[in-house]
Amino acid sequence: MNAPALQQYLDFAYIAAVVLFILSLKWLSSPRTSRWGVLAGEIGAAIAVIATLFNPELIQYKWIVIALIIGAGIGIPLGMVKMTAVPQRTALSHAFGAMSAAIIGIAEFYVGTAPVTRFEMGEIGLEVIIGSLTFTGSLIAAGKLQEILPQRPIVYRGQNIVSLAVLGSALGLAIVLVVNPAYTFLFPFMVVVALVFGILLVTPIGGADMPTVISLLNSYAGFSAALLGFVLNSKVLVVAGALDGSSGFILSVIMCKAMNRSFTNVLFGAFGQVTASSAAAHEERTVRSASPEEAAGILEAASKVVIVPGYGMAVAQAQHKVRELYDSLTKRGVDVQFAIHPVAGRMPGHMNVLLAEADVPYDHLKEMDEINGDFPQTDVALIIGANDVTNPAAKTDKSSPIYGMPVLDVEKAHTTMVIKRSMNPGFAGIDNPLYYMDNTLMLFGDAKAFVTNIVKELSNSHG
Amino acid sequence: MNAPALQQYLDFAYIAAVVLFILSLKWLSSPRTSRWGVLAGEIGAAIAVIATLFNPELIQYKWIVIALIIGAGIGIPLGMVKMTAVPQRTALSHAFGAMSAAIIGIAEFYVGTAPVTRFEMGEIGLEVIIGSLTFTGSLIAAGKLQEILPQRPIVYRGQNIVSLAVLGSALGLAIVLVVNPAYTFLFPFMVVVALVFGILLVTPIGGADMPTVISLLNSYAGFSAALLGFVLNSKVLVVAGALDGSSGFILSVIMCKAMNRSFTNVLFGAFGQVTASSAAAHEERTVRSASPEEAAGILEAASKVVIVPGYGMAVAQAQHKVRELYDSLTKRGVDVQFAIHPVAGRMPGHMNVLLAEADVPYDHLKEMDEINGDFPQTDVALIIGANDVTNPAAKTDKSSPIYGMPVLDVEKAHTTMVIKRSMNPGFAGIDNPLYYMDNTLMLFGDAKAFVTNIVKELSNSHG
Amino acid sequence: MPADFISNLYVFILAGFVGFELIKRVSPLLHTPLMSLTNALDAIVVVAAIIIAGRHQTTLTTALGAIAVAASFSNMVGGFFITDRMLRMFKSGRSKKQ
Amino acid sequence: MPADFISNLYVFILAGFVGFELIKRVSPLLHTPLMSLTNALDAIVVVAAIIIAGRHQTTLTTALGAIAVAASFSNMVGGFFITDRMLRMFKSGRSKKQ
Ligand SMILES: NC(=O)c1ccc[n+]([C@@H]2O[C@H](COP(=O)([O-])OP(=O)(O)OC[C@H]3O[C@@H](n4cnc5c(N)ncnc54)[C@H](OP(=O)(O)O)[C@@H]3O)[C@@H](O)[C@H]2O)c1
Ligand SMILES: NC(=O)c1ccc[n+]([C@@H]2O[C@H](COP(=O)([O-])OP(=O)(O)OC[C@H]3O[C@@H](n4cnc5c(N)ncnc54)[C@H](OP(=O)(O)O)[C@@H]3O)[C@@H](O)[C@H]2O)c1
Repeated sequence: MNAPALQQYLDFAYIAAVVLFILSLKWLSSPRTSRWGVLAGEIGAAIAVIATLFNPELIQYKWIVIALIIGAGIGIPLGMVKMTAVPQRTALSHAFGAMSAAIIGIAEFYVGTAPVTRFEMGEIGLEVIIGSLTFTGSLIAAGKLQEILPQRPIVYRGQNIVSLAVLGSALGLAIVLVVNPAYTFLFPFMVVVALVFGILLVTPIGGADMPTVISLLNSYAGFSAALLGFVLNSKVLVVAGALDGSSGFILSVIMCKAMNRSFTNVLFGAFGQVTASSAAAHEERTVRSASPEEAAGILEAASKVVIVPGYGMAVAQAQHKVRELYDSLTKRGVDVQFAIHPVAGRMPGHMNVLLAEADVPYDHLKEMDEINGDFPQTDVALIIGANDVTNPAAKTDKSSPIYGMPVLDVEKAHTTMVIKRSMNPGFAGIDNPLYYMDNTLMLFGDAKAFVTNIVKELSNSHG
Repeated sequence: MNAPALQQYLDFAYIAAVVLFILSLKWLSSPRTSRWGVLAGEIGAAIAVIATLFNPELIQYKWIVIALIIGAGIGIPLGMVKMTAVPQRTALSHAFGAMSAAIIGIAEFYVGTAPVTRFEMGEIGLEVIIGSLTFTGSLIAAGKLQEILPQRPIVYRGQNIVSLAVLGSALGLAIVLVVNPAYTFLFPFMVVVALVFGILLVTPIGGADMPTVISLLNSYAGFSAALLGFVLNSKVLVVAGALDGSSGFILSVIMCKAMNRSFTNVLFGAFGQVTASSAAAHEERTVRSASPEEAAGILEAASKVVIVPGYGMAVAQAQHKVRELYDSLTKRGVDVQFAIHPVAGRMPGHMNVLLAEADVPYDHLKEMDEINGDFPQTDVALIIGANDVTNPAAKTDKSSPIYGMPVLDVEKAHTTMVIKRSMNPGFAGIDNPLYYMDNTLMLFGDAKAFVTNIVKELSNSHG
Repeated sequence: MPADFISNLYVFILAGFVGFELIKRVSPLLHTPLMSLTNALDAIVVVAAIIIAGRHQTTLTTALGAIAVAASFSNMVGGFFITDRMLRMFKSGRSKKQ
Repeated sequence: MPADFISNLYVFILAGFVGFELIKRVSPLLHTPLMSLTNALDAIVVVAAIIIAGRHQTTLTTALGAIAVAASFSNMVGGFFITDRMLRMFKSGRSKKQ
């Protein structure tokens, strides 16, 4: 691309876009200004796209217009998916983003206006490799989340060695191309090998680890866009890519910390497979269970209730019923708060979005550090489809796979009630000693159905 | 300067320096990491300076070495000044910084390797104007703070119009030079006019407003360095200048907010002159005063004491004696905290530095918002040389010039004791109704002498 | 090494610092919208795709460019759309009473 | 408009954002050291002054360059020195008991 000529015309528009993008992230930080953030991002993107359409290099608009229309036609429905489908939507959009970055790099390789120098070859090679592996990796992740592909980690002996060998060949081909840029016939092989590596990277990872993988892929997608900015000398791409890349990276670090696991363990640990078997070995212990009627009675008598939602609430789509429960308890003067663990659910911020969708005011959603001190003064901790994030073994049992993961101190509440369908373990595949404690009541059933029944009982006793 | 050739050699060193400079500010943010911040800055600066010495453009090192030695010879004593002289040292260093930026711009104008284009002329003109006015302005500020120059605002009728006319002519000359870069003989006039404007800008401002002026000059010095970076195409200067510029700007905004005044009012208000006369008109009211012995008795009986230091403590250099008071009260089991108003003293962070110098642990220095809620449970609020920052009129009296300025709620303490030499007003030149309140005791005397006496009484009663 | 590389490196490093400082302060409440917003911003690669698609060098590059335009523009439209949808749902207790 | 201008503008804007985000988070406790530290960092103009002083074009520019080197290097040395002196004085109650 004739970069300098293009730059001169468009640079001020692109600078405006960059400033708006940064303000967009800045304003997103708090719920009060966050919608302004979206607006700033939209205006910035519109300025950049419109300015580009005036680029004198463009000689044919037909395919651009058609592609924009198709893009909008795909984007709008993808923007309207249900909240529970947001994880797979995100993975899919990483696939799209990485695909375009890779495609642009490939096109640039084949028809760069200047002859490709070694240095440029290195940039393009790296960019296309990262873009390609992110593309296939994100597709696999989306497939696992949508449950088209098997969720369990698919592992075989020596798999890490095979994967590394594949990555090594992709990089090796890139190096050969740098040393001798004339060997252009190697380029397609490099692309294919990188695509294969993306598949090998994500397939062995368990479905439940997908959120961390998505965030990592997010940062790869960002960095490939930034690299593309280096290749095309487009600073707006460099900035947007760096922002996206750091965002994905920070979110994955936050998740790993909240699970007390390392990147290596997530990527190569095949979590959720080996450990699952060990849970069965546990000796039988007694639990106390209760009916919706009893649960309603206990809740009615309480003055402070903390609701702990988890993945099960998302699966059962129980958020609207939970909202009704919140309303009917609040109406009776019960103080109801929500305790949101940072990795409750299957995505950072998952519970917040679902509860916001159901119109629960966000100032009642408390972060773990904020609410943990309140449990001793809490009458009832009502756990709805959460498991690992409430497991006291993380604090006490050094042999537990989740030892050291920060958890919610639900067992300190006067009474703890747990809605879930069975005694089955959660994502980490381990038993939860909470369920055998004296002040714990198990409420067996589907989250949505059980909460509906509690609400019914409450309104009956009220009427 | 042959910028591109130079860049290629030194760019990686400069990039390292930039990263270290950013980390330096990042680590400065908390007292635990702040010394690492200084180290990072030092390493970054050393890398940049050493790399520059390898620049192939350099053909003669003699003057560089002599100048570096002279610079170190000036810098070291300026780094060893007493803490009370820090404000004037800061002003002086802004003068030095702005002077070098202006001088480099001037040298660049006279011997730019490429012929000066209009665009470059515009950059150089603006850079030299800002650098020059910051130079003289900072010198005047330093003179006022060192009390070589009269502290009071020097004003005359129509002064703002004269100043603006001078600034206008400097800019006008710059524009003529842009339109016709061949009129090089105008350049020295532009420099002189800008130097004059710097004097006119600061002379009319009262000595007590110098801190805000220093911060503003700080941001000017930063922006002139950044502009110099544009002229020389040196990104390390652009980054360092932008960091310094935004720092000065933020500090001036913080100060203006804490005084509830606008920039315009600080720059053109000639504060501290008109208002000073109105204070005398106040009718006589009675105050209660006490001796060191009585004060010691009251402090001894207290269980919670909050010390409020102000400008008077700095003037009297009483911080070490205050430390002794803190020690002897703490030894008796009294809980002693310090309440630090954001604009107490004459510089942002002034009180913190003085008390840290005297070895008061910084976790006992509380910001206003943190401690204001504690005053109702405080037995004694001991005010040492502070006045305006404790004035309750700021909260109640709409006609007060400081109405709306956030102040410390000292009047809510059971007993309030005020150490000052007289009933004279403080910086804002207004009376303080606190002194006439029933639970206020005036302790007349020099801060250092009075605190020394209190400490003596305490140790006597102890022995 | 092209001279542009150095200036792009400065931009990358500085933007990385900006991103780091801003994003670590985003409330955990909003981590899901954050992901979709940065996705939408990243879709700005569409501007590069537009150039490729419209420069009309070879049929291959035009086709590749058009695919890239469609893919990234769908991200841009969908990303902003879903982010705004999510954020509209976040209401504080106070604003609801009004 | 020189092409470098645009890339410098990016750098300036991004560095301004970085500075803004970092500095507004500096504890008020440390505002005085902050001023002297940014002073010392700003003294990096010494690198430009060194070039002017050492290029030896005319006696005038060498003299101007040497003055600028001395002035800015004194800021650098003095600024870091006094900042570190001040910061050494800040001790928390806990660290003192050790
Ligand atoms: N949020 C993230 O970003 C993220 C990322 C990666 C990993 N993770 C991991 O995901 C886990 C999240 O913890 P969590 O406590 O939210 O979930 P969890 O530990 O996976 O437990 C979910 C529980 O919900 C129950 N459940 C499932 N469907 C239900 C239904 N329809 N009705 C009622 N209950 C139902 C299940 O028990 P039954 O089968 O007995 O019903 C299960 O024990 C953590 O281990 C975390 O490390 C989270
Ligand atoms: N910190 C900043 O960054 C900054 C910047 C700009 C403006 N200011 C302004 O400065 C003022 C600071 O407030 P402040 O309460 O700290 O100071 P202040 O209001 O200026 O009062 C200082 C008091 O100290 C007393 N004093 C002076 N020398 C003394 C001595 N040797 N021993 C005992 N007392 C002595 C004076 O009373 P006697 O004469 O009776 O002794 C005076 O009333 C505010 O108005 C603020 O707006 C501060």
